[in-house]
Amino acid sequence: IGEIQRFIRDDGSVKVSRSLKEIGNKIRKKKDELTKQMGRSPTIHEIADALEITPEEVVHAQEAAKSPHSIHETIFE
Amino acid sequence: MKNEMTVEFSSRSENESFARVTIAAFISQLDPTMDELTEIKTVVSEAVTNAIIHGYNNEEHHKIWMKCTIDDSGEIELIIKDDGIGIANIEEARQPLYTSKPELERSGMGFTIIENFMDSVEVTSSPGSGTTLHMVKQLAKTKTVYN
Amino acid sequence: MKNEMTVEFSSRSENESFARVTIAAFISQLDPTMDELTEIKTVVSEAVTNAIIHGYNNEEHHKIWMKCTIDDSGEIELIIKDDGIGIANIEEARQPLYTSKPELERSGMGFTIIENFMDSVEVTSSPGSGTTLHMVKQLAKTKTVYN
Ligand SMILES: Nc1ncnc2c1ncn2[C@@H]1O[C@H](COP(=O)(O)OP(=O)(O)O)[C@@H](O)[C@H]1O
Ligand SMILES: Nc1ncnc2c1ncn2[C@@H]1O[C@H](COP(=O)(O)OP(=O)(O)O)[C@@H](O)[C@H]1O
Ligand SMILES: [Mg+2]
Ligand SMILES: [Mg+2]
Repeated sequence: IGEIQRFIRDDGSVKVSRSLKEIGNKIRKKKDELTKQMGRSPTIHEIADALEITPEEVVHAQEAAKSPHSIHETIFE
Repeated sequence: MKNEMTVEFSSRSENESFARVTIAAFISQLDPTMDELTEIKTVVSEAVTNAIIHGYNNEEHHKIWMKCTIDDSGEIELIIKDDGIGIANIEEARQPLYTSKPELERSGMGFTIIENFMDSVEVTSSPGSGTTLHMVKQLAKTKTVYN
Repeated sequence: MKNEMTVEFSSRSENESFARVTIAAFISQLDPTMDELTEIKTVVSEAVTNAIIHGYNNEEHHKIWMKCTIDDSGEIELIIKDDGIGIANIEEARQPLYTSKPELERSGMGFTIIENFMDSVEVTSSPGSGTTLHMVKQLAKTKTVYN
């Protein structure tokens, strides 16, 4: 299943809801980590740099991580 | 130098999330902290939810406007406006815990949250002529503006 | 059921990114694939960049409009409009590799990319009265709308 998932991911046919949720979870972890490290809330660019993604992705994914998006995810994750 | 955007969207509940991302995307040009970003998004949630639920009684075919102006100093001016039923007694509405819809299990804390996260909040409203929130927030430090 | 938004923003290059996130947030309600999302964002980049660079000659105080309508069938209607200098010969402008600003190392591929990623692209423009792109894209499958 790992192979198949990687394949699906590579060809970009993975649903936005799912991909964003994954990035969103990474953002949440990285935010906690940097907050401890720096003793303050990290800026959006600091998060983006640390995760090697764009600030655009941070903004979009942070929102997506908030709530479960679909029955599909409930079943398959 | 000022940068400005105005967005108009349908009074549908799924657009609360859309409005949150839109403001976050615009504000991110000032490189806010994640906490500042969360605060502004929360303000947008509360104001947009109020417009939908109270202003438009959950009717989905109306319009909500959000206008934001930012400048290099990190000042954010935010206006959220509906053309809904309006508010008769603004002072009462702004009281913590006041809600006109207790049956919906509303907390009555929307305005209090908004006031808490913004430096200034001005409410213009009257029955039949909609509600406008005019808010200002200065980000904590002057940060580099990324283009 | 249709959902609609219109956003108006300054013709500043940093708003290209803002426009990309705004469209992404709105379209995400249809839960597209990552590829579909990337395509739409690319289209927005190309159209907004054209408005800024060509339509407004990089003057930052003008306005650009983006309107998007989506429905449960997964159809996306996207309009991007400027009030800039306009295009004298639309057919020529749409040719692959044609650019009126070769000195800027433009690729001349903007329109071609837009046409490639959208199902239909209609350009309305004339010198002095700005440029409007009217585009439609149907997402691959009918998807559930998640709120
Ligand atoms: N946009 C609006 N249009 C009409 N009435 C509003 C609007 N926003 C707020 N109100 C009124 O102000 C009251 C308090 O709002 P709020 O503090 O957000 O509490 P809640 O939304 O939980 O009722 C609402 O119950 C409503 O009567
Ligand atoms: N919004 C616009 N306003 C004025 N002219 C435009 C606009 N969009 C495109 N054009 C014209 O069409 C040409 C082709 O556009 P495009 O295919 O994006 O190539 P490029 O941007 O690399 O020049 C541009 O060079 C310009 O002359
Ligand atoms: Mg409220
Ligand atoms: Mg171009």
